[in-house]
Amino acid sequence: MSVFDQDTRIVDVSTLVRLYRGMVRIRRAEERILELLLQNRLSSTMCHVSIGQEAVAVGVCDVLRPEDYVTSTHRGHGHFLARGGAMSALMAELMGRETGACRGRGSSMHLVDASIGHLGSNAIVGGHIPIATGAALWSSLTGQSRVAVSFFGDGATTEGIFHEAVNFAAVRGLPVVFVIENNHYAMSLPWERATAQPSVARKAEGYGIIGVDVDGQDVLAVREAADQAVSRARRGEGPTLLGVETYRFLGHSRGDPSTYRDREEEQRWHARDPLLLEKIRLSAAGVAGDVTESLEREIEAEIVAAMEFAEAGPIASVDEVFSDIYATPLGGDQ
Amino acid sequence: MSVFDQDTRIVDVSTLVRLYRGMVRIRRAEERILELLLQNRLSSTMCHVSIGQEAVAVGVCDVLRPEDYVTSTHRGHGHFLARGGAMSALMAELMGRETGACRGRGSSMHLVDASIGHLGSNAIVGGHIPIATGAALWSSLTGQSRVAVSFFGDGATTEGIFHEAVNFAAVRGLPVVFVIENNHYAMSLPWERATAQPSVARKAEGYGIIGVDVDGQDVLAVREAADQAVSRARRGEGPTLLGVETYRFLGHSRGDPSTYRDREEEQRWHARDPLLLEKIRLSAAGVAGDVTESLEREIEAEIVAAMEFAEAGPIASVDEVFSDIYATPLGGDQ
Amino acid sequence: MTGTLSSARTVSFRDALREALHEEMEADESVILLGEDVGRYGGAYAVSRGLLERFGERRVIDTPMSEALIVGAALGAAMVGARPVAEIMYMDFVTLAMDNLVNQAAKVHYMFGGQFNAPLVVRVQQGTGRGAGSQHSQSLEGWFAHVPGLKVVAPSTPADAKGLLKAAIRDNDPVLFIEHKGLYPRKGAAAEVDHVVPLGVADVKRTGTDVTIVTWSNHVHIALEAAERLSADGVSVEVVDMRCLAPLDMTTVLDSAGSTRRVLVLHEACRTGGLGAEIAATVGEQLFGELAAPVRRLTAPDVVLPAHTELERTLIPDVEDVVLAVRDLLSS
Amino acid sequence: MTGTLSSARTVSFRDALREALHEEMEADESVILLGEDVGRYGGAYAVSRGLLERFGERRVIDTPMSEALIVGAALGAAMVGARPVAEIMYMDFVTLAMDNLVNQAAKVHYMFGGQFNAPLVVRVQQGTGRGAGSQHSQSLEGWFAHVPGLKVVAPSTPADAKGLLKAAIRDNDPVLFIEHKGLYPRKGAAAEVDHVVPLGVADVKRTGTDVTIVTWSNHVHIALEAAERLSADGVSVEVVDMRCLAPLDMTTVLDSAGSTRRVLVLHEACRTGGLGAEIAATVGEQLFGELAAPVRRLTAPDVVLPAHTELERTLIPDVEDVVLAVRDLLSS
Ligand SMILES: Cc1ncc(C[n+]2csc(CCOP(=O)(O)OP(=O)(O)O)c2C)c(N)n1
Ligand SMILES: Cc1ncc(C[n+]2csc(CCOP(=O)(O)OP(=O)(O)O)c2C)c(N)n1
Ligand SMILES: [Mg+2]
Ligand SMILES: [Mg+2]
Repeated sequence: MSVFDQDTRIVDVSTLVRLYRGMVRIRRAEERILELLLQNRLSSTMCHVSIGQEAVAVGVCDVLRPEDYVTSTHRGHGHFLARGGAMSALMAELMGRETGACRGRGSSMHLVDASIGHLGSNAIVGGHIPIATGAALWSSLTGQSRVAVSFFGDGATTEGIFHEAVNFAAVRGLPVVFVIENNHYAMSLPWERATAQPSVARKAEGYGIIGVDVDGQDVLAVREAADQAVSRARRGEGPTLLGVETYRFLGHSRGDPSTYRDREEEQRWHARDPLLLEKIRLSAAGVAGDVTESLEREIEAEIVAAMEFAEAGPIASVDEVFSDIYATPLGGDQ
Repeated sequence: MSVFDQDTRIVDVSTLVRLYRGMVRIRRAEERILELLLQNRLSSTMCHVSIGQEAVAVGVCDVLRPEDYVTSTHRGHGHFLARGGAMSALMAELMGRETGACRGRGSSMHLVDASIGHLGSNAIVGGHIPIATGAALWSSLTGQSRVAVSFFGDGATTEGIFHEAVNFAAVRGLPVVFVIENNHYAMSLPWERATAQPSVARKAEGYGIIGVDVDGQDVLAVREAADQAVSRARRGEGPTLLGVETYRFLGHSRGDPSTYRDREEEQRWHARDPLLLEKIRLSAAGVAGDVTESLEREIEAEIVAAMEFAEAGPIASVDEVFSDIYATPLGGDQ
Repeated sequence: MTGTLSSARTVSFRDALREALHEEMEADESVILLGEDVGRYGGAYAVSRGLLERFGERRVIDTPMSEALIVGAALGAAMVGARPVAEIMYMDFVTLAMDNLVNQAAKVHYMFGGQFNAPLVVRVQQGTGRGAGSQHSQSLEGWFAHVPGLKVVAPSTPADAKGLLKAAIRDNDPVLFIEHKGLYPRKGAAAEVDHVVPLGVADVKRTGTDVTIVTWSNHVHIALEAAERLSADGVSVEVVDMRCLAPLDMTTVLDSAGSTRRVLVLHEACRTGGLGAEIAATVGEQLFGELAAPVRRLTAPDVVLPAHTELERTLIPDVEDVVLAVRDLLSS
Repeated sequence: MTGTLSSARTVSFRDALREALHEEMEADESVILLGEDVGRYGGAYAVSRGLLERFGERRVIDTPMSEALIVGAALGAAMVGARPVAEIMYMDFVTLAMDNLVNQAAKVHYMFGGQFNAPLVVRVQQGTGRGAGSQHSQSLEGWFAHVPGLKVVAPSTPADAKGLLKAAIRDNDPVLFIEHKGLYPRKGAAAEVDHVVPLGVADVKRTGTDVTIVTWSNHVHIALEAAERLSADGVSVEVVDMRCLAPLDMTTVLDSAGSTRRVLVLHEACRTGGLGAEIAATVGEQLFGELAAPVRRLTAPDVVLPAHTELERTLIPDVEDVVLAVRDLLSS
């Protein structure tokens, strides 16, 4: 059975459920992570959650192939999970275990999984954009059809490296999709004080490439736009700037009461919670409540198992703290 | 008497002569500098001439006021002279004299004159763009109507700092004019391999500001576009990207035979030598040959005097080489 | 040193910095702040909290995320009359503004034959303590002490922080002003409005006769604690707080080293190529034959910093490590 | 060292580098070049001339002027299978790619728990000799030796240049490969295709018994000339060419210093915070009480470099300066 969506997008119900499930999985994981943070059970003090923005990670990753690449940000739990990262590797990493995604050395801002083409999240805003671009360059040079996706925030678009990478990708027609996860704030700076050109589509014209402004609370809209962008890239038709409009429901990080935001503005966005919107769509498509309840239960079980896995893992070892500084250690004195 | 130009620009003959004179002055100075270079009489090996591009510096600087600011590039003799820099300070600087613009420490790539708001040319491509932007910021914060002009090449537009500076100027509406002196090559890289969006006007849209593409061989066209941009800035209407299309007639620097360029392309541009075009306009306006001959003589005399001044100046002194590392030396050990 | 310390009043390092900014902004219209989140947010580490409300948007400027532009525009403004104090949120992000700081600000005065000054301050926060990971914890002061034309400051106490920040703002050269993230809440004697600490002068924070510890920033406190512990055993430690890392006040170091004849250089940056090497090399050279023991360096090892509070802690010299190193020096 | 030197054939430093690139590109499809003007122009210093014609646009990539992107994209490509050799035209411009090199490339392997390698080489040219001025002449190798995870190479001869570049390309870590602008035309024995010089191993370029000079890059030749002059007066100088600046082969340095008991560290970078400090500090510490004289450093002073060939020359240690410094060491 397939659903004829109000925006004329045709998807089948299993897709709707899969997308919903993906978003709930991120939401529940991050709710748990926030608890751990408040209980001081994380190994680092740095932690940023993406609650409210789940549709971006899920909508985009849904159209990727296993061989594609992803790079991500300081707010990257969602990208990691949506791309197929293991809940257990995430939890173990956050709790500083040897069994974590980076052996406990990366924590929240440096998630990675080579086996699924996740080239790492990055704590330097914009720092990973050229990495995705370089991966796309190699894909293009070697005649592969692998696509690289770089997720980053509105804040990253004002960093010089954004410009250098987008320009390079444009002039060489590289298979990369730049996903601007525009939650309208870079810490306290509102988007309208970051740029005089709020439209990402218009920004793209400045690079001679295609740009799209998308509703980031509607996971189907994100998925559709991503699908077109990724397909273009895969066909060798070059990069896309995908401007996805969303909102972070919480502060920038722990201890940020978001005093720079308007409560009324927050309310408006909360009303467009991507999980809520998708749930309404599920009901409209006749998906019964027990389906969503059972996926909640599965996810809860996954998280509990992941936490058990994490806690059972050895704390990242002091004895190992010097290993891997070099991939090829040398005869020198260090 | 005034001339009704073919493009409906009305200027008087004295302006036509002044602009022509400004361009001839740069041309003759750089021809002499090339001779000095070949004779190994310059104190540095780094030297880039702007022959073929004179209309840009002259057209833009003609509309500036004494209190305005300018920053410039490695190819900056023309900007220095057009802004009102002394021929003698230029020659003395190139010949490494204490009497030069920078006391002989800057040479060709670091010309400067605080007394005329020339904040310096810069050997880092793009490195001075934020300096002009910062000067414009201070002008704006203090309610002055001083305008800052930053001259830079097509190559600089792909550096991240270009993006950061233009974006900042745009979002704050700063009184700065970004003059992209597009000679179609950054060393060997042609413009069409530097960007997928060749129009500077379109690039400006990406920043939400006004951009203009101008014929850079026509000094009146440059002057007109600059006048509008500078006036907008002075009225508090924000920055402009001025894309000025021009060509360097010689190689990037000494020893560059420009093998990456097409001889036919070179010919086409040589036919549009800005001095030639302006001379034709002068004849059409009835300016007699003896006017141009006499200005050639004056300029020759100015250059000869400047060289005498330079050679009479003391070579930058080794004893002074440690002075001015700090503006405020301290009690420390260095 | 000029000015007075308050005997009654105690402030945090963070508040002392804010006092300095506040007072200098009051005194001089040309002092402005700019950086990411310095205004409405009050600074990532809350140093500039309240200053936007007090001085308005004309003087406290929230910039887009553009580190190179922040430093570059501060320089441009400085060249034409402003005294900007730019904030870069973490030292690690200064990597994005190296051209602006190193090729431009540090060189403007010299390369333009003295025609322009660059009176700007770049405030930056660095160091470990929060398990913030390899891209938010580096101590890179050594790089900047290697750049002629820059001044580099790294205070350890609220009073020095205030007095040095005031001096930095009044100075006509570019100053990189380094704050350690662990220092912000630390309390100490407050300094009054007239307290200005000259740049380029080290401070003996504790006098002693057996061993000299040369250090700066957060590690001054670790050294002082170790000295306290050692004094219980009759070991007398002198602690030299460099405070200013460029120019380096080697006179004070050599005076102290000459009298104790044993020197430990202590810092949080990794060992190889750190500024400790400069100090150790100079002491070793200048006091050749006069020392009772080799100059030792106690530093972080040459390791990428893990985002793991516990692992991180094991890598940074602590009080115990300093005590052991001093004992070792004494036994040689 | 593996491989053979040719006794008959002589090549320039520039040509030796080109041979290394050529041979490695022949041997391994994943080796690519990228940078500004590396293709049609053949490189600003003509190192890659002819390689575009030989290997085509797929493997020799002229990039826009975007230094951060060049290093960042090289890293991205390296993480997924390429072995990129990026060129940054002048060391001074590496300031624009510091995040990419220092926060990213150097940390990828460690911070991601070993999941990714970063087998990229960043070739860069530095130094004085052309009166190129304060923004085109800096020697900044000391910064990079202070960054765990990076390897840094600075060869002095054509054979080392070739052998080390080949090793750097084959290495799985990011390598900053520093070429001195004065070295390109210098001739020396050619190395054959199998000549690979391992990273991390210093080389004694001349043996001697009275004084050890520790140096690298262009100053190796200045040291050798001085040694030759001094030998006429019966002074026997050993010249240690570090070749690799990270990791530092202190074993070779200490062996030499232990036997001569007099050490001069010589480099072109300015003095304070230069890598010479690290070497001097380590020698001073390890050989405390065993040296006949303090470890001396002979370097450029802490000055901004003027764009003036003659002034510049007076600032950089030359053969005469080295001879004087060695005599001074011997007399103490
Ligand atoms: C280069 C750099 N500058 C500053 C920071 C500090 N910082 C971390 S996240 C952030 C805001 C980022 O905004 P955005 O890119 O919109 O992402 P969001 O946090 O909204 O997801 C800032 C200023 C950083 N990590 N890196
Ligand atoms: C940041 C930086 N990268 C590279 C260079 C080397 N370089 C000097 S000029 C130049 C080309 C500049 O092109 P463009 O900006 O178009 O100016 P033009 O030379 O054409 O006037 C290059 C690559 C430099 N000086 N600075
Ligand atoms: Mg944001
Ligand atoms: Mg050009």
